[in-house]
Amino acid sequence: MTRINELFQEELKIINMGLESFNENLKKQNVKTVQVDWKPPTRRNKKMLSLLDKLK
Amino acid sequence: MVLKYLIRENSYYDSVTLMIITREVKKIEGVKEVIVGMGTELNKELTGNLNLLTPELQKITPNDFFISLDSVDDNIAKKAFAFVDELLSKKKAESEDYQPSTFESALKYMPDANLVLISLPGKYAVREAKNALLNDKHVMLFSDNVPLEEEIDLKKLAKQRRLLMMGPDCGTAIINHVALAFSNVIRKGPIGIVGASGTGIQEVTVMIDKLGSGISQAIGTGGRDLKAKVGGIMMIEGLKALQNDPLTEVIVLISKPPDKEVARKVLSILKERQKPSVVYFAGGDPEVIKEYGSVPGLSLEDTARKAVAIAKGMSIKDFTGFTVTNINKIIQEETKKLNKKQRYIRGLYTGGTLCDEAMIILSALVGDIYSNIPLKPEGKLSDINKSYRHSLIDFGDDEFTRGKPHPMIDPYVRQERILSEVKDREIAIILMDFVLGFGSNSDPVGEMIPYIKKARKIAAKDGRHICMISSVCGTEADPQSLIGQEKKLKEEGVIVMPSNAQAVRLAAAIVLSRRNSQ
Amino acid sequence: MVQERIEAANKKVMKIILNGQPTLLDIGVAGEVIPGMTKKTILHAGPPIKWEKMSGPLKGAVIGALIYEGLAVDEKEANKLAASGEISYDPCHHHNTVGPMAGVVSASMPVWILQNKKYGNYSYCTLNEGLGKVLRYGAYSDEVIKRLKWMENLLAPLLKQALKLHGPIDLKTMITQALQMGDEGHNRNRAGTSLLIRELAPYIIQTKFSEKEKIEVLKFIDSNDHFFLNLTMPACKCTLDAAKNIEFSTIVTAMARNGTEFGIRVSGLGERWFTGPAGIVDGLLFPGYTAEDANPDIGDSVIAETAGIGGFAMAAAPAIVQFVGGSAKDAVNFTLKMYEITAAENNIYKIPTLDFRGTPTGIDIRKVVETGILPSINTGIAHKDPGIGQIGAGLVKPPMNCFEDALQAFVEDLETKNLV
Amino acid sequence: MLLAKSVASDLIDTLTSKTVDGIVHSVFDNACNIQLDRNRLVTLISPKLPNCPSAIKLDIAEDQKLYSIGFKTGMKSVINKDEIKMLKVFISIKLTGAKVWDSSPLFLRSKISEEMLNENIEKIRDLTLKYGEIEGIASILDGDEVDNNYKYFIIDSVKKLTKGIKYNDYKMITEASKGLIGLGPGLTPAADDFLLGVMASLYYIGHYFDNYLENLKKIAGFIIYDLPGRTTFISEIMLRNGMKARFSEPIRDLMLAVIHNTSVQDKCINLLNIGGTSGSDCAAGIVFGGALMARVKILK
Repeated sequence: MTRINELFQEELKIINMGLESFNENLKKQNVKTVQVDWKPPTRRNKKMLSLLDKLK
Repeated sequence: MVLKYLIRENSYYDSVTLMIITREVKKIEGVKEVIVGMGTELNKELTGNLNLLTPELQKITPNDFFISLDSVDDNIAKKAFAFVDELLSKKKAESEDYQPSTFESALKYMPDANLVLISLPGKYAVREAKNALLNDKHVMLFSDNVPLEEEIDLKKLAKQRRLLMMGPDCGTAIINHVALAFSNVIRKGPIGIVGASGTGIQEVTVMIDKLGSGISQAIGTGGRDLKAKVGGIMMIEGLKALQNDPLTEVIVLISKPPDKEVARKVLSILKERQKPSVVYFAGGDPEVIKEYGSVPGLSLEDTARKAVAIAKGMSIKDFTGFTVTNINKIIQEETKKLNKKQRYIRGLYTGGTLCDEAMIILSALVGDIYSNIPLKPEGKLSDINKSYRHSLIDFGDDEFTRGKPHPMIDPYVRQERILSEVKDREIAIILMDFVLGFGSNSDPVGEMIPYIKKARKIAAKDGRHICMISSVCGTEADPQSLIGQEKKLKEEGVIVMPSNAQAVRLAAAIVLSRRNSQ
Repeated sequence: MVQERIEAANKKVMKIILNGQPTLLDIGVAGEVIPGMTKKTILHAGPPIKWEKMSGPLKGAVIGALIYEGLAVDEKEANKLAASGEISYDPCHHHNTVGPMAGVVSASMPVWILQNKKYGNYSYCTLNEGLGKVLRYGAYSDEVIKRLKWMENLLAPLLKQALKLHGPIDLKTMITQALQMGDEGHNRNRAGTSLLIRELAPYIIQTKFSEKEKIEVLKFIDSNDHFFLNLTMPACKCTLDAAKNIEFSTIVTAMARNGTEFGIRVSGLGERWFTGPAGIVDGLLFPGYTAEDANPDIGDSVIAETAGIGGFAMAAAPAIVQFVGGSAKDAVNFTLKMYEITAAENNIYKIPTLDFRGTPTGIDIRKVVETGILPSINTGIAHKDPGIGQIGAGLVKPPMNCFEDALQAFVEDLETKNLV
Repeated sequence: MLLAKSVASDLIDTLTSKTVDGIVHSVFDNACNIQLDRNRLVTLISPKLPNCPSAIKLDIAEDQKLYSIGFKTGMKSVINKDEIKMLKVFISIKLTGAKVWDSSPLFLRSKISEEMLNENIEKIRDLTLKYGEIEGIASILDGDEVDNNYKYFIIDSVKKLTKGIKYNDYKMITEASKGLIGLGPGLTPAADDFLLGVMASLYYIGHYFDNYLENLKKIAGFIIYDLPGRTTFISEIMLRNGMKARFSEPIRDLMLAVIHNTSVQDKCINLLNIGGTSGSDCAAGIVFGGALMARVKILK
């Protein structure tokens, strides 16, 4: 029983990152879904991204 | 003159907005006349006087809002209405559902999520896909232009964590009967599908549904899974999963012709387990498939028919003909309408795999086919905007879609192309596919009708009849009504065939019968 | 790996914050109980600022305090004294103290005395003067001075006696109840004030003051919905102060603004302030006022958001959302967003409309910078001229550079200890 | 809990302690219409807007948008003379204690001469053409200058209306109004605003010439004779109120200015700024109706 087969038994619950129309279509099919209001990692500048990565 | 109208039942807009609309739309160069107002008797009467009235407008009530617009051509009308929509739908600050800002916070908000659907721009999509896999979530990656090495890393990581990594550039999948991204609504049934091509899966699943059977799962792997470097990682994981899945009785595999080695590896997986399987390698060698005990599909339709036959315990027969009874009568009638110089077929496709299948069938019947995605390098069109002899165009290919929405959503490019195609005196037939389902345009046929009418008028000016043939890839349960879409085409005299393969074969038959009757 | 070190430090900080036991002990005189306070010291809200840089309301409050302390006879004299250099200005935060709006504290003002029973540290805050023309909005008319004197000579001594009779009050429980009665602890304190009156009333009656005086005190508290704010703030302050100076922790332990600058302090960066220009509040102005009248953000009351209530518990106070022009659903969305930048969910402060989920607590500067989401703060809006008072309420966000500068300093710190 | 600043008298008179159901018909930045039944309406308005019949002015900040308070089309509400409660949301509006704005007409004795009256009417014509919006039907004020579709469509009906009123020919009036009600852009179609202006002049200038109120009312009644179904719901209510001589503050103020010769210019500009073309269309009606009454003086 691979983990993919486990998925086939579960109720689909989706995180949608990107086109909102995909999210709306999923809602029309009564699928539990959440739309991520995604923005590029740090909107300001590369410096902050590098600082964050140093702490990772 | 192009008349366009918009009706919003029972809706009210503040009069300042309406005044701005009237004033600004009138200023748009090329707009002849516009009338904006509520559907009162007098307004309708006045609209009639300005011959801006349509049957639909006649039916509205005083509490319905309408705009009727007469402009030089359709682009102007489209521009005007885009402006109007923007003003009318200036979104009030409604509070919809909560939208977390990052993947981590989405996870916190919905910890039991099991699939992440990603359609972000390529260079960010990989980072988020890896993030999802590291959090043990299956992934469907819709975004394209992802470097091959990144795809391989992602698929290796997914395999190691025994997760699905569908994509990149995977537009179609139906998991637990949920249509993801561009997919159709298909009945439940015993057939499980793994496909490396979006519209290929759509055509096969739609055919299965039309034949009264259904599917258990439809897994997409993205177009490059069977390339040598990728080695069919996800195709193999998908096949194993279907083999272990109690609800799947027949397995169908769809792909463009794969790398030889990878084909053997994948077919041997099918060989090991006892479940029967049908394999369509888009023009690949059927013998290799038979060698491994799988049934070769000769077309997408044939693949579906064979899978349904196995599922129903019926005998398996190749199918390369027509299911339409009076097919010969149609061929004769159409041939008669064509003049001597009309010899070529022009295919205008929104689905890549449907275009491939059309080229495979046509090149065997009528000779060289030219395209922006040719089967053989010498078939490449020098200018993709200018067809040559028999030409089939895939408007979904990168060259057409960069920076523009996919043709299945926005028909604009194909609308323009049909008008230029009919100007060519040597063309006999125009082939068009219409793909329904979630993700596609809400009225794909409706969008093309005005252009089909105009195309016919252009040809009729110098006495030419253009034979138009189409197939509609959709099911009754799709958001767009299949019957409604087919009816609109028939009303325009377009011949609607039950499958892409039969539409293409009909085109070939007419062209050949025209050549022979010379 | 440095990440484990940070996570461990943050875990420790959050444990301290969530285990805090803010308790109201007594009332005292600022000059006597607040460490480092002298006759010529004036404490103010927000990070350090010089007299010349101060905005209208803060200057007005300083002038009022100098007159109240008898160090100046009128505005002219007070102005001269204020600029003379004789007066030493310091943030309340540097003296375990917090103050709403201008947050001015001078030596003879009465203050609440709180102790974090779990970790022993103390915190102080003046008593709330009520609405309208008050010192914390920069008013300094005779009426203001008279009220301050009345609070010094009647309100404080009476409440002190009542408190002695009642014994210490567990503020954590009281705040928890208030959050489930429609308060969020910053802009809405009606429930908290009501609970306080109910708790103290029987003991107020037993104090040795005249009938008339007791009635005066009870009426004064009842007339001012924000009376309890001056207890919520020090409660948050002593809760957070226990978690100061934990090495490698990226959790914010203080946020404050002085009407000119917005400042934050981070546990792992000790006493250092990271500041940026104080923002203009986006909100609902009372009739008759426009955005031009608004003073930039001012006050220590944002200590509430730092401790996980106020704007971080907006979902508990839908009535507040009217100020920010949203629906009840928006209130929930505002709070949900804050979970994305905080380290933990509060163990006691729960929100009924979120199925009693703990409020988002402990702002992590790494998450703020990564997500680009800024803490959302509910606050009142002061008129930019001294002495006018509150002209609205709404939402404000700190400048992002506070968190970016703090992150940079944090990484540089680690680099000097060559851990990165 | 929101408070009502003022309530129109015509509305409060029809409300009792018994509650009536209402459904939100439409929501805008500064107004929210709640339909009670077939021909009753409650309009919640921002303090920014002037008072008008069937309106409740909310006690909120000027720039507070009504839709942001949470009103949504289709939302159910319950109304009685004390309170409006929106069922699904937390919002309720307290009516008790709110000031009552009297929407009924203010017929005061006037001391100005007829020339002054005519001068004031002409002033409105000039101001409307100079400052008003002429996308609606206000263009009929200037003879030939501006041409728009509506003008040609309604010119005959307007002529027939003035003739009908002049000769007390009720059949002609009803026919004329059938060619006007519901025509033109806007939530209250332009021709309806025009007719409202005509009725305003009918009443106020009719009263200047001491006409019997019943005669004026009869003419107004025939102007909106077969109103139902001919225009939008909001406009129907507006015209019904006009028929009963109930006009919004800007219209009433302008009419009072015309017959008392006080600040006609400001009051006219104020009216012209209302809505998209509504103010100008109404002003056009006032001019037409005013000029007619000044000529006819006493109706038979």
